[in-house]
Amino acid sequence: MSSVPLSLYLALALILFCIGLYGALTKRNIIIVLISIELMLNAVNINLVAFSKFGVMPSITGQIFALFVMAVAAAEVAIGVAILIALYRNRNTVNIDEVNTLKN
Amino acid sequence: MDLETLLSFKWGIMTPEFIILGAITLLSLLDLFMPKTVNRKLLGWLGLAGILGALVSLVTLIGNGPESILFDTFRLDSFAIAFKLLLLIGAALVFLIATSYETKEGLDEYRGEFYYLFLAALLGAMMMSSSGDLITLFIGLELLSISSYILVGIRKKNRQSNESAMKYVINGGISTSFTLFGMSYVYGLTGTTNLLDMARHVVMLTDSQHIYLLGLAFFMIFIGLSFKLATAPFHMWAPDVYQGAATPVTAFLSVVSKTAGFILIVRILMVIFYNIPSEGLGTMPLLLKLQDYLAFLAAATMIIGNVIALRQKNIKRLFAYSSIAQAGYLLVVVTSMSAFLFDTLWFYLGAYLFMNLGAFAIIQLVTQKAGSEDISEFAGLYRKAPFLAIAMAVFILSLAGIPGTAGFIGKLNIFMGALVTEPSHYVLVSIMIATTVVSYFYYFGVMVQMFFRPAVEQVKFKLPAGLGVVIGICLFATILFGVAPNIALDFLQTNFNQFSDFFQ
Amino acid sequence: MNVAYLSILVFSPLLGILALLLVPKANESLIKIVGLLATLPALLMSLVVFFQYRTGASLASFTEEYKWFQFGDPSTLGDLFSIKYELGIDGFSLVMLVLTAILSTLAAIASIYIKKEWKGYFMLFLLLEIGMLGVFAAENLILFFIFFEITLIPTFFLIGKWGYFEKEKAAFSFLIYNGLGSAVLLIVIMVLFARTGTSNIEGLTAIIASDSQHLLLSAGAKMGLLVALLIAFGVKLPIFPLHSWMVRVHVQASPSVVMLHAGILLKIGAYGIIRFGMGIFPDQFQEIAVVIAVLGVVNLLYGAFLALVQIDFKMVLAYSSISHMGIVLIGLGALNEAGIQGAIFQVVSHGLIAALLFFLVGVFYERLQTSNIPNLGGMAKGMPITAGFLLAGAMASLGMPGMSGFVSEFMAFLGLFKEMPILAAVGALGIILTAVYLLRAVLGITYGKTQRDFAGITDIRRAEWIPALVLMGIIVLIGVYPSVLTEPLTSTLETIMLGIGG
Amino acid sequence: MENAWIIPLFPLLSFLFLIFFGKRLKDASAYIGILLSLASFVYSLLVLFERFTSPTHKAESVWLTIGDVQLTAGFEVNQLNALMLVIVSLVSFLVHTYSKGYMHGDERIHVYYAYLGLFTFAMLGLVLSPNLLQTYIFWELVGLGSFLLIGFYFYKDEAKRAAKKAFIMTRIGDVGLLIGMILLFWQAGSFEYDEIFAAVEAGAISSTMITLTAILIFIGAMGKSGQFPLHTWLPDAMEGPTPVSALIHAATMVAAGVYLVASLFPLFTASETALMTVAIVGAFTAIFAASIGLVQKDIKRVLAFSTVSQLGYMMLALGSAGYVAGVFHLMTHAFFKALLFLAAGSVIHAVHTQDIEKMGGLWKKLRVTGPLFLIGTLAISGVPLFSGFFSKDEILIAAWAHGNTVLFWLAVVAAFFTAFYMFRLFFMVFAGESRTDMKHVKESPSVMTIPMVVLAVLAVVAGYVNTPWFGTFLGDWLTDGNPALGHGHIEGPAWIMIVATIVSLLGIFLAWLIYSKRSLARDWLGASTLYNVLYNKYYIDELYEVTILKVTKGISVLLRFIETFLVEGIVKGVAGAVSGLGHVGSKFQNGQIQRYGTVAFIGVAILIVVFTVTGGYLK
Repeated sequence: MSSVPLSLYLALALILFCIGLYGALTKRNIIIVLISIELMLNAVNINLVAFSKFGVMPSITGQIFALFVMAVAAAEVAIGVAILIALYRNRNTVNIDEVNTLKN
Repeated sequence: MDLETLLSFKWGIMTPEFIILGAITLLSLLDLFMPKTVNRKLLGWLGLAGILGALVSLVTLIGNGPESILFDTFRLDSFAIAFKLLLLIGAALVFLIATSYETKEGLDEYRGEFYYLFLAALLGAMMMSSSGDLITLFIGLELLSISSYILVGIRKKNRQSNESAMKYVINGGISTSFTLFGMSYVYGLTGTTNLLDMARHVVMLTDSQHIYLLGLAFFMIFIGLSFKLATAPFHMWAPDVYQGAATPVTAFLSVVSKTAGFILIVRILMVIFYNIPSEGLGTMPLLLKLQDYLAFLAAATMIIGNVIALRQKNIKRLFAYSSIAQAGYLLVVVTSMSAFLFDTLWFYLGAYLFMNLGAFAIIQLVTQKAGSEDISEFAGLYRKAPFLAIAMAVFILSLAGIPGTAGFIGKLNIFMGALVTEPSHYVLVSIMIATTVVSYFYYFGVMVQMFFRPAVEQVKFKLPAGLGVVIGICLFATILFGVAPNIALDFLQTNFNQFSDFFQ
Repeated sequence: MNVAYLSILVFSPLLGILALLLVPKANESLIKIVGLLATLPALLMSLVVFFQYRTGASLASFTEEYKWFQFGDPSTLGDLFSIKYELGIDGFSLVMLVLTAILSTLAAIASIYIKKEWKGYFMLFLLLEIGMLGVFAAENLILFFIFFEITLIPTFFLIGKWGYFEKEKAAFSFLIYNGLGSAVLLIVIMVLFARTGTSNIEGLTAIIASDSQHLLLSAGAKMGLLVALLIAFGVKLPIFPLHSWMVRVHVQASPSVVMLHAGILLKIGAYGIIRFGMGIFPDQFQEIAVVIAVLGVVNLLYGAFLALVQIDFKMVLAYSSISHMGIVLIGLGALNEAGIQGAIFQVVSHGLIAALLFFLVGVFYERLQTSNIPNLGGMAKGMPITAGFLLAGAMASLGMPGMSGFVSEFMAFLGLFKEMPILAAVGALGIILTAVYLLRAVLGITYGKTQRDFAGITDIRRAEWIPALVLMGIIVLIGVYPSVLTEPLTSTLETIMLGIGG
Repeated sequence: MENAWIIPLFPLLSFLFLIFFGKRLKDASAYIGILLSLASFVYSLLVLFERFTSPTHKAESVWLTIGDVQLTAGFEVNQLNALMLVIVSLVSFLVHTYSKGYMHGDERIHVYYAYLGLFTFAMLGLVLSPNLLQTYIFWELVGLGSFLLIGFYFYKDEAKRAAKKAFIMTRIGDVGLLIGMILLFWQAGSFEYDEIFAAVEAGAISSTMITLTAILIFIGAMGKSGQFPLHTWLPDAMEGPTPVSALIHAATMVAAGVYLVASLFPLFTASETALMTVAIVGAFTAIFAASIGLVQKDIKRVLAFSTVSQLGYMMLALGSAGYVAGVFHLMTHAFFKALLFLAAGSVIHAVHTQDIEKMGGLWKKLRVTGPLFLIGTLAISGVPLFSGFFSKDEILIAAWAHGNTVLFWLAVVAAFFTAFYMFRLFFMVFAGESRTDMKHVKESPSVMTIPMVVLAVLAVVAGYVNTPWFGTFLGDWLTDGNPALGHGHIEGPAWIMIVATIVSLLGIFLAWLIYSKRSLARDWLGASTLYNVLYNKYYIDELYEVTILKVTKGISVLLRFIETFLVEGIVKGVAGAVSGLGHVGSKFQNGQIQRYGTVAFIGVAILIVVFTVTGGYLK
């Protein structure tokens, strides 16, 4: 099994992270924004898993960490969606740029 | 892992966490099964009892040597105890504020959740301060964050509340990703998530590529954590969230959550990055090399916080910026990394806890009464309620760092730390002090409202017991630690052994 | 002597504050009496010390030292980085204490003109007195700073609440400028403290003096600290161009507050420059003595020229204060006995004179509701005694021999002429200008055709006599018998001269 | 003599008592003033007589300690002091007495007497001072007394202006004195006269320094003695009550400048330049003021310019090394000028105007004042056998002997002017017919005339203490034991006396022709430019107005501009910048969460730069 070098994994993760960040900062729909954040967290997971296999000092801890991250990410998105629903009930919109009553 | 191993752990050092956990469980169960008619304030008092219990058990743990259980993921050293004290006291006061919280929409149906979410967030913060492992650290952080998201949005039918919660979640998510991304690199280079193990590994680093990567990791972790601290550049959520959240939640975010953030940052920076050599074996620690960078962040935070606060009309927004600025001051402590780092951080966070919570208690009282959060609602407060006005004045003076208050001693500590090191941080101190003077403008603006302006209407204030106690305690502590700071400092010196067990 | 004599002296007004808490808000006369009485213990106690010192008693026995708090671990650091509660006095600070106590009592009398919220007023007033007394009694830099800042807050409120039309603006102006000044001061103090591990003034002086190799602080750093000190105290003094707040305060605050403000608070600046600037950094001070003298001359002339074109008498007095503080700087810049002694004399003398003049402003403002010179003309007709005092005050201010102003002005110039004759000659122009603007203003008010109806307007009366007579009496006493001041100052001067190697 | 310090205390007591209790006493306060001034006169006389037989007495004690230097205060009775004591206390006593009549009925008479007391105290103190510092102190106090008395009628705007002007103009001179004396102090190490002289003699002071200090001190003397160009205040000072003019602005204070130069005579003689300056300023002032006096219409102003002119004479004498001549003239002038002023006061008291064009023919109405005035006029004009003749003669001789030929001739011309304008004044006031309604004119009461009589006697006889014919007693006594002061008598050619006599007689004759006989038109100068220039005092006041005052005002305005726009502007600018920054900062906070993210992202970008730079990653 030819192994893919670590650097490619890292690059992939980095790209994923950037895409996620871009999406989080530009998309109007809050759902998409939440998904983008999910992407960023998954980039982390790729990193962790890659490191745990091909890192300087490979260990299982990285994969455990990744599991925790997934769980937390799920919780976070769940909360995000819950709040979104509450918001939608009050405002009838899921567009983030219309949520701007709090400002200077 | 078998039962024997489990039993062999010294669970005793986790007693405070267990008490809080127990309180959470009890409260959620009670809330579920109690008839709707029963006033949920009862739960608040129960929760408070839980916190006080945890506090007592924590106090009994003072003096224990550094101990860790669960394979070094949970450790109880002086640092953890000292800062958990702050967290618990802060949380107790927030609870007292929360019991007196009323909204127009009514909070009755969620009041139960309100309390145990507070406790959950507190538990997260406590876990953070005791964690010896990146994973527990992260879990603690997320427990705190997620509970906070819900707390901010707990007034489901309030548009502002929804909005601020939404903003909080999104910003929080992004920042979490940053932190984690940084952490993943640290893990990758050391192969472990245990903080002390990491420290042992990184000391031996020689590969400049790796050090470079760690620099990047540091950068990302710090950015991510600055969200929790509400420092630049991740500060912008703070005003909106502070404004939209219920006042006790705001108080919680500005005090307990911020304290937790600093605990986390000190843990990570001091344990991991302080041990990374900047060039190779035995050279200057990476962290010291990055002092200027930290100083830049601190300066930017202080300037942004204080300057933008000048334009605020909403009292909660004002205090949001004020607490951004205060976080900047605290970053100065972190930046200077003097021998007095822990003392200073602890003392200032403690002082900040009392003065800020006291101020928020009064803000809650006044805004709740007036139904508006405009600064002008404070007009004539001195006439309407002299005690409140004077108490508020003391808190504000303390925030502004005027002698006679704990805030002044705290600032003195900060200057001391920043100047005692070699090279001294003259510029940073100058910026800090200059922005402090800028802060006089808005702090005294509030004073002007309270003392100089006539009241629109003469209404007497009824001071709820909970708030009264909070204001009383905070007032007493603010003045006490301003006049006799030796009480706190001696306590710190005698009981925590100079935090020498931090690296053990 | 009692162990805590000085502490009791400094904190004695606290008693008044507590007593006032018990007095009902509306009982005006009782509040005023309590407020006045509360200033008396400090006055009596300071006078007792003063006379004891004059008769040869030592001041060392008044020193108090208690442990307060410490940074770091006491077991390893020992006495380093510990901040103590240290009070102590020497001749100079004793004189300032007495001055503060006297002016406080007189200003309390002058507070009869306060129209509202007497209770709050007197509580702040007494707090301010504590701060001022403490500033002069502190032997520890940090303690000094604390008292220094304590004066800030009550003054802010006293100006902002009981002042005139633009009071709030003046109060903020005061706050920001002085806030900046004390911020700079704090930096200096903390740098010194962090570098030397002590904040005791004497200890610091000794450490810095022994640090001739610049091991603790580089020469540049010392100079920087001195300049920073000058800025910090320059705001208070005030030194051009840091003065604009002070003009506003003089005009907007109520006369009793300005009495204290012009009489004592400004003098803290001079006190600080002498005590710390000159005391701790004598070598560096020598290097910039010329700059200080030049600043002094600039202050003197700038204030005088501006005072010349003011319409409002309070503005005249404000700029006159700036001008007179120039003389302090001139004396300090001379850096010899005559000059320094002159500067200290000017500090005391101007405190008294400014207090007297502002008190008189209060007297006629109360009756005529104006301080505009053209509207007041011919006041000597309607209020001859007030006018007489005003004229006497102006004479004292412009340095008429036989009054305190002359002695200080004379000594300051005597000193400067020895070191920098040309500069001194330029400064001497200020003596003429002082006469010009003061006469213009005072004669404009008192002499000439009466500009208004004085029917039904009483002259100075009852309690108003006390401040006027007491102040005038002291002014003349110092002018005629200056030894009353020189003798207490001898040892302080010797110490300073020793420091600058003169 | 040991108790000479008591002398000034009498009037001080009078001042203190009257200022505190005078209001209840009303007119009775005059008696207190008179009695106490009499006491000091008597005491002064005793001191003078004692001084004839015993040596100089000096007593001092420490007044102020500055480091190692001890400044002392005390008193000294030497010849000059003793003489001045008598002159001052005598004139003061006479004026006190005279004022009883003159100020009768004024409701502020107690204040008047209090001020007189203050002034007398200061003047006596000045005279007794043994050192420059003390001299300066009393010098200023004298000025204060003068200022208060000039402004006695404070409700008159003219009085206010005159008082202010007097104070400020003399203060300009005083600053010169102050500087001079301080410089001298650092040179000689002391303010004491004798130590200064010792230092000068020992050559411890460079000649430049001597010249500089002497001239600076002379500037002080110029201010007080109304020498050009600081003379303008003196004529205006006539706004004060007339007895005050007699006391202060004729006999005593204005002579203080002369006295000062005389006291410091050894200093001045050590520098030829300084002496020359004194002489030139003196001579110029003499002729300059005399020429103005030719055309003035106010009785007191004529006398005022005459005073300025005569003071110039004295300065000329001192500047020509004629110590005795100067002091001698100071003495005689004190008597006859005081007499003239008191007589003028009597006239004014009678006719209630000061405009001589409205007077005339008063000889018949004022049977006492008229002759007394005439005596004074004769004395000042230098008519032989009157005191002024001898002293003026001494001055001319001194000037000639010192080689100041030009100045000598200037002085002669001035003498001519003096004789002319004084008799012009006399004829206009007393001769001819009255030009206005003079029915109610009455002679002054005896309380006013008796002091004048005393002065008239002195104006006649005072000259005989020092004459070329009957011995130079005064000169010998003054210079006794003090060679630095020069000889008691300077020999000069006899023709000088003749010239002086002719000149003064010529002046009188011309005045008689014009103003009494009317052979020439009264307005012989007409409305010519010269007349206007003279009448307007060479436009000096106006010149000051457009130069010094304007410049001062200009600087003030400029500085006010700086104050509002620069000093305040910077502050406003900084405050504005801070709050502007806040404004910009808060603009970002627009409620759009993604904006926040973007800001944070941009922040991160900036931070990366900062990070790489500060972290040293950018090699």
